[in-house]
This record gives sequence, C-alpha cells and structure tokens, in this order.
Amino acid sequence: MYCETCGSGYTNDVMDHFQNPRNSGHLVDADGEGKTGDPECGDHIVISIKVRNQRIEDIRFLVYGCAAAIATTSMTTELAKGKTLTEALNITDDDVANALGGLPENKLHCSLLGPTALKNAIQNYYDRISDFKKCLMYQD
Amino acid sequence: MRQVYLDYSATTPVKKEVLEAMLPYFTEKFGNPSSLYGIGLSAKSDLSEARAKVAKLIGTDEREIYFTSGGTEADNWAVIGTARAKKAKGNHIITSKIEHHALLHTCEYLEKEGYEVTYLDVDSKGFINLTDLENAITDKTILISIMFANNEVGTIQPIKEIGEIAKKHGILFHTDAVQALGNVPIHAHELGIDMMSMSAHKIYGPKGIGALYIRKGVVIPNLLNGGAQENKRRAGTENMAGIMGFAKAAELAEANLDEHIESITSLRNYFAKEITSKIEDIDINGDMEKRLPGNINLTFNYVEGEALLLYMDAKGIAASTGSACSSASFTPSHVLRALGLPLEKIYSSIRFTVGDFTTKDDIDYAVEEIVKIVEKLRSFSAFNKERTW
Amino acid sequence: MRQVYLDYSATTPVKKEVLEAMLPYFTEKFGNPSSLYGIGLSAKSDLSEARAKVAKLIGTDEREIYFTSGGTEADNWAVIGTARAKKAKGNHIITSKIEHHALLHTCEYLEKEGYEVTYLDVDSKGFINLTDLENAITDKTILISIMFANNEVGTIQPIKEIGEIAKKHGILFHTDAVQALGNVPIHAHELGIDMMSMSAHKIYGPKGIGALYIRKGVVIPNLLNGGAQENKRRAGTENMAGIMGFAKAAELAEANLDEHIESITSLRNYFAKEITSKIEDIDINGDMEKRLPGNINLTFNYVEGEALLLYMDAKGIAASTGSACSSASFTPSHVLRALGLPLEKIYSSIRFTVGDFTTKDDIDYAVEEIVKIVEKLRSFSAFNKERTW
Ligand SMILES: Cc1ncc(COP(=O)(O)O)c(C=O)c1O
Ligand SMILES: Cc1ncc(COP(=O)(O)O)c(C=O)c1O
Ligand code: FES
Ligand code: FES
Repeated sequence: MYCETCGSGYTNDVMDHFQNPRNSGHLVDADGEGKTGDPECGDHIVISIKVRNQRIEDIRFLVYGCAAAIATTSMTTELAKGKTLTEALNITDDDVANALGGLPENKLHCSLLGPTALKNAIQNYYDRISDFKKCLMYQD
Repeated sequence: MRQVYLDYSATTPVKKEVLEAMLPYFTEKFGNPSSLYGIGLSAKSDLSEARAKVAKLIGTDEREIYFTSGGTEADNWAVIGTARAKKAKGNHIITSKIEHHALLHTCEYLEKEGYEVTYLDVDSKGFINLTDLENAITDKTILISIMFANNEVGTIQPIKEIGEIAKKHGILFHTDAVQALGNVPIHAHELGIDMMSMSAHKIYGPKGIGALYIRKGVVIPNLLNGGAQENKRRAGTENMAGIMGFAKAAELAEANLDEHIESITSLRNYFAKEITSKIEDIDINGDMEKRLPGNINLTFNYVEGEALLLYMDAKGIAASTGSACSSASFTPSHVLRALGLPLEKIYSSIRFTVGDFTTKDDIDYAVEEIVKIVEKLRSFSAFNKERTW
Repeated sequence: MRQVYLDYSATTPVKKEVLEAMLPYFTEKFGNPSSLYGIGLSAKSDLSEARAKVAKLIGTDEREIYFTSGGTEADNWAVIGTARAKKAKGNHIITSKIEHHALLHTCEYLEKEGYEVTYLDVDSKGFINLTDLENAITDKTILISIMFANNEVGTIQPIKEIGEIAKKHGILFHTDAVQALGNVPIHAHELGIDMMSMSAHKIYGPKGIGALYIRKGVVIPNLLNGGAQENKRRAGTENMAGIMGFAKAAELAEANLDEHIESITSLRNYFAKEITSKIEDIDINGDMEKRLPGNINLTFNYVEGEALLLYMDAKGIAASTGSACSSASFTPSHVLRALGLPLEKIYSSIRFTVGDFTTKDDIDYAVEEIVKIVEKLRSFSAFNKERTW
C-alpha cells in the first residue's frame, strides 16, 4: 500500500497503529490533560496522563482524525509511556514519523498533533500542581 | 476477503456485454474509420450505429452526438467553446457552487482571461434557486451551466425550468449529466438542453470515452483541432473500441432504465434505513426525493471520514469521501460546504453509491461491519454528544 | 478473400500481449486510481509502472509523461499551452508545411487569435532547411514545432540539430513523434526535445490514448481543466485499460526496436524493389535513407489514386492516399504539394506502410495484384507517356 517512489500510501506500521491503536481512551483521574487540533483538516486530539515521580506512568488518547492522526498519536503515547516528563517533552514530530517508518508527504503534518497534545498535557500537569502548591501556600 | 463495492459514482466495472462489444475493435476490426477500404468503411458504419445508440438514450438526433475522451473534455469543450463563440455578445457565465471540478476549474481558467462567472448558491439540500438564477442574468450572460445531478449528494436540479429560463433570455444552456446519464430519464430536446456532457465509465462502459451533445444549430469552435473526425468538430483518430463500449452501455441503460432505477433505489433505501437504525447520530445529506437512485451521503458524527474509509477498506468495503479525483487531496468537499455543513460534519461524511452488481447481502455485510467500525472509532473519538470542542 | 493490410501508418491492430495487459482493467481491476481503497490504490501503482514503461521507450523520467487521449490532444496541448504560457514573451511560432493536421489546424486556430506562424518550406525529399529555420527566428518566437517523421512520405527530420538551434535561442522545441515512436530510436533528453507527442494506436496499442512528454521545468497551462489527475496537469478519470495497453505496446517496442526496424526496412525495400521493377513509370517520393522503416510513398503515373485504392480494396489490399483523417476529403495532400509534386502526380500517389504482421507472401500477393490493376487502369487512362494533358 505504501509507494516508495512518491511516498503515497501508508507504511505497515502506520496501518498497524491505525487499526490497533495503543493506549486509546481517557483517564478519568488524569493528572494532566492536553488538547490540540488542526483547523485545516479538522483533526483533534486529547491526551491524558498519570504522573508518578516525574514519570508518565499511564497515558491515553482520544482522537478525531485521519489514519495518520490516529497512528501518530498512538505512537506518541507508546514513545511517552514510562518516560520522564523532560524526556517526554523532547519527543518531536520527526521522532513519531520515523518510529512509524515514514508518512506520506501530505500527511507529515499529522505527526505534530501527538507531541503537541502531549506537551499541553504536561503543561497542564504543571499548571495543576502549581495551583495546588499555591493553594497549599494560601492555607499556610 | 469479501469485496463490497459501494462507489459506483466514482467509476463502474465494464459489463460483460459491453466488453464483448468492444473486443473485435482491438483486433480484426481495427480499421481507422477515416480509411476508404473495407475495414475502414465498416468501422465508419459501426461508428454511426454507435452514435445512434447514445443519441437514443438522451432523446436526440445522432448527428448531435460528438464523442470525446470523457466527461472532463466534454465540460471543457462546452464552456470554453461557448466562451470563445460568444465573445462578441458577452463575457458572463452562470454556474453553481456544487459543480464538478471539470466545470469549476474551467470557469476559473476563463476568469483569469477576464470572463466573469457567477457561482450560484444552493440550499441545504443542494438545489439552486430559480429566482437567483434569473436575477443573475445580465445582458452579458452567454452561458448557463448547471449540472443535471450532483456527484456527491445526488441532488437532481430542476433542469426543465432552467432550460426554460435560458430559452426565455436567449442564453445557451449546458448541463453536466455525467452522473445523471443512465440513472434518470433524460430527453435533451424536451428539457431545452443545448449542450450536455456524458461519460461512459459511469454507466458500465469503459474509461476514457464520453460525449458532448450539441443541439443542432449551436456552433462552438473545436477544443481539439486536427483531422476531420466527428463531422470536423473533434479531431483525433476515433477510439473505436471505447465508442462501441459506450454505445453498448447506453443501449443497455436505455433498455433497462426503469428496472435499474427501481432496484437501485430500493437497495439504496434499504441501506439508508438499516444504517441509520443501527447507528445513532447519523445525518443524511441532500434530498430524498429528487436524488440519484444509487446515491446516499451520510455524516457519521464524531468519526473522521478518512479513518472510517480505511477501516472499511480493511473489510473490503469501498466508498469515498466525495469525488474520487479530490479524495487524495484532503480538501474539504466544496459541495457539502455549499450545502452549509460545518467543517466537522464535512470531515465526517461519506458517499455510498450502489449499482447494478450490488446485492442485498452486500448491504447486510457492509452495514454489519460499518456498525462495528463506527462503534470502535467513536470509543476513542475526541468528540461525542457531550464532548464537543 | 485474402486480406493484406499495408496501412500501418493509419493505425495498427492491437497485439495479443497488449490486449491481455488491458483486459483486467475493464473488469476486476476497474478501480479509479484516485480512490483511497484497495482497487483504487492498486490502479494508482499500476499507473505509475505504466508511465515508467512509456518513459523508458523515449529515454525520459516517468514524471515527464502525461497521458492524453491521443496524438491530436498532445499536439493541441503543446502548441496552445506554449502559446498561452509565453504570451508575454511573444506570439510567433515556427513549424513546417508538412506537419499533421493536428498541428497545422491548431496553428491556424491560434492565427485567428493573432498569433503569427511561419510554415517552413521543405525540399523535394521533405526535409526542412536548418538555415531557413534559424533565419525565421525572431525575438518574438516562442515555439519551434517540427515533426519527428512525416506520416505520408516518412522523412525523418534532423531533430538533434533543431533541438540545438532551439536551445541556442532559448525557444521551446516540440516535436510530433506519433509516427516516429517505436520506429526510430528516440532519446528525448539527448535530442534536446522539450515536448513530444505520442499515440498508442500507431505502435500496436489501442486507439484513444497517447501522451505528451513535457521536459521537467517546462510549464504550460492545462488543456483539460478539472480533477487532480496526471499530477494536476491533465484532468479526467484515467483511461486505465488504454494506458496499460499503451505501456505494454511501448515495452514491446522498446524490447524489439532493432529487430523491428531491420525486418520492417527489409520488407519495405523488397516491396519497393518488386513493384518498381514490375511496373514502369513509378516515382518514389521522399528520401530512402532518413525514412521511417515501414513507409514507402509511390506515384503511379497516369493512374488516379482513389481508383487504384478501390481496385486494391476489391482484392483485399489496404493502403491510402495520405493521412487517414483527410483521405475522405479528397483534398490533394499538402505534404506532396510541399515536396513540389504537380497536382497530377499528387493524385496518382499512394502510401504503403508495412508492419509487424506483414509477411513476404503478403508483399508478393500485393505486388502481383497491383501490377494487374495498374495495367488495367493504364489501359484506359486519359494519360500516358505520350498523351499528357
Ligand atoms: C459530475 C461529473 N462531471 C464530470 C466528471 C468527469 O468525467 P470523466 O472522468 O469522464 O472525465 C465526473 C466524474 O469523474 C462527474 O462525476
Ligand atoms: C504525425 C501524426 N500526428 C498526429 C496524429 C494524430 O494522432 P491521434 O490519431 O492519436 O490523435 C497522427 C495520426 O493520426 C499522425 O500521423
Ligand atoms: S509514484 Fe507512488 S503511487 Fe505514485
Ligand atoms: S490530515 Fe491533518 S492531521 Fe491528518
């Protein structure tokens, strides 16, 4: 299905992650939640994370998007799971695309969705703990 | 794996009888119809019979049929030809926002040359408004080009009324009937159509052959210049096998039109009923009365179309997000946009078209699989009834 | 009755292997290559392989091949496209007096719009003069279009030299290679060709499919507007069966080019030798060295060509007075006129072309019958050596 010449079609890894997405769903007791969307193609993503000792202990995603959006987000969660927050923040769109063996030219932008939502989720985690700290300080 | 093809609007397989009608023209009967010897002359007379069969399907004279390389060439020829022919009269063309790209991009090409084009709005079902049409006419208007039936939502326009308006104002009327041909009764003369585009591969004929009907008396310059073929109006050695295939397909379509419409309509309605009763939150786009018999266009809310198509493909089910030629480009359908659908609904919409080889079993299999797929995709969708953006 | 086809320049029968390569695309593999599901995607990758095969025959990159509905469309596209693209630079086109009508009538069409066209003379063998060509160039010249090999007299032009002149002056160079393809080694890049027209039905492929080679970097607007096919440069659902047939024909031509040229040349020479030795007062038109291998063009003095053709047809022998597309119009060949033949010789001239299915036996039969026919016609001709007009 994937054409080396023009880069059209999807690799087997993309198709695998698309058809068997890893870590799909939503964590109801998440420590952080991040969203992102691409207004051009209408794709949207929500990533929720559970954090223990500065590590991503659990991660889930929801997606409204094309095959590439589903596969790249699935791969993002695989790459992020078990990583420290700093390591997770360093995951790039290229990392995701490479881990899937490449993406068609017109689908490269999809690989940005996962890392962006992940960053937003980590940011949200930090926002929450600083709020929590603020809250504790206030009580002091 | 089971294969269920539900994309007859994109293209159709060639019917057995059609292929049989074509085969001799590749080998024994390979003569050039312009040649003066035996196999040339017999090709020439076969060509004239073929023309008569296509003419019969649309109720015209055979001398009004000009074979082209397909619907796209017919659209380009009608619009560019009229633009050149009527230059002295005016530079204004009226069309609609939901035409095929073959029409829209031809209009855009002419706009760059200084022609002015009015793209009529359509209502939420896809119909143009006849008062809008009449209001858009100026004394510079040289052409009204409104498609007979839309390729994405199947809406059938009020062609007869448009023909009357065109006639009243002395303006040429072209219609792209690529999707309507063989699916709707068409009598071009009675409907007041001056030019009409057709394509064989939508009616179980081969790809790469079509025709433009040009009413007697309408004069437009050639799009393809060269030899004296097609009564000197369309040059190029005739695609004899393609033409014979088109003619056979037209003959079959004409002979079985009523049954075809009846059986296709009932299959389509069965599919629509089944799928909307088994999956909640589906919208039907377009009109259910004035609609192409095989077409249904559905919005699967909260599920993205491309993902849905690929999951369906993995189960052997073929359908598409819109017109085939733009499906690879991921631009949201200009047709659904014109119907007023918001982006997220456009991206969740799929066109299904049933055809002569579709069975009730096919539909049952497709519905069963689609139910499971939609369930799965919705289980991890970023959207649902409660969770909107 | 025995059938001897000696008009391979008009059109060729489709070879068995070619037809076999086409057949699946009418039925099982009928998918639209723009579709995203299985049968669409596999059509897309087959399309890319087909493109590569055509590219290989002419020594170009596959991305430089754009499929069209035939040689006529390719000619129209190259000339009209260049005219539109280079409007700002100039309005002058150089071509020759012996081009195919697809080229000449396209030029005439542009002349009506205000373009200026120089039609170069040719010498008595049909060659253009390179000094004439260079002298004709002005700073308004935007295109040189000279056919690779002529369809009536077979003369092969000095393409490489023309390419060099075009390059030196920064002018685009198009060549109509419809007759040369598969009959002459062609390396478009090395020959400095910017655009080249091809047609499948002259090389044992189907009618209604051809291609325009457009060198990378050359930009001309589309002739057919619409869908995103052919890298957005030629709209219309791809004629998949036709394309696969063209590709197979190109593959066969490429693999057997040397043998084909050798065997066809020797058959043609045998025919020429036999007929000129058995019938007196025959002239050979064109050049015997730089000539299409299968072509011979003969003037049967004192005998009218159409009568000769019809007598031949009655014996199952097919040949023609000139290009097929004008043979029905009885206008004297513009090519023979350009070579300087007087009218009475033009009306007495016949083109014979042998091809891959011609046998020595066919030639013997044809010669035997033609000898009798010419004898008979001359016996009551108004003209002879003594009795001229
Ligand atoms: C409405 C409409 N017009 C024109 C075309 C173009 O026809 P073709 O593919 O024969 O060029 C199509 C289908 O592709 C169509 O659906
Ligand atoms: C030299 C030449 N150019 C162009 C054409 C036109 O090609 P087609 O018949 O494929 O349109 C022909 C033959 O018909 C030809 O011999
Ligand atoms: S070159 Fe790969 S599918 Fe087109
Ligand atoms: S198409 Fe835009 S995210 Fe996939």
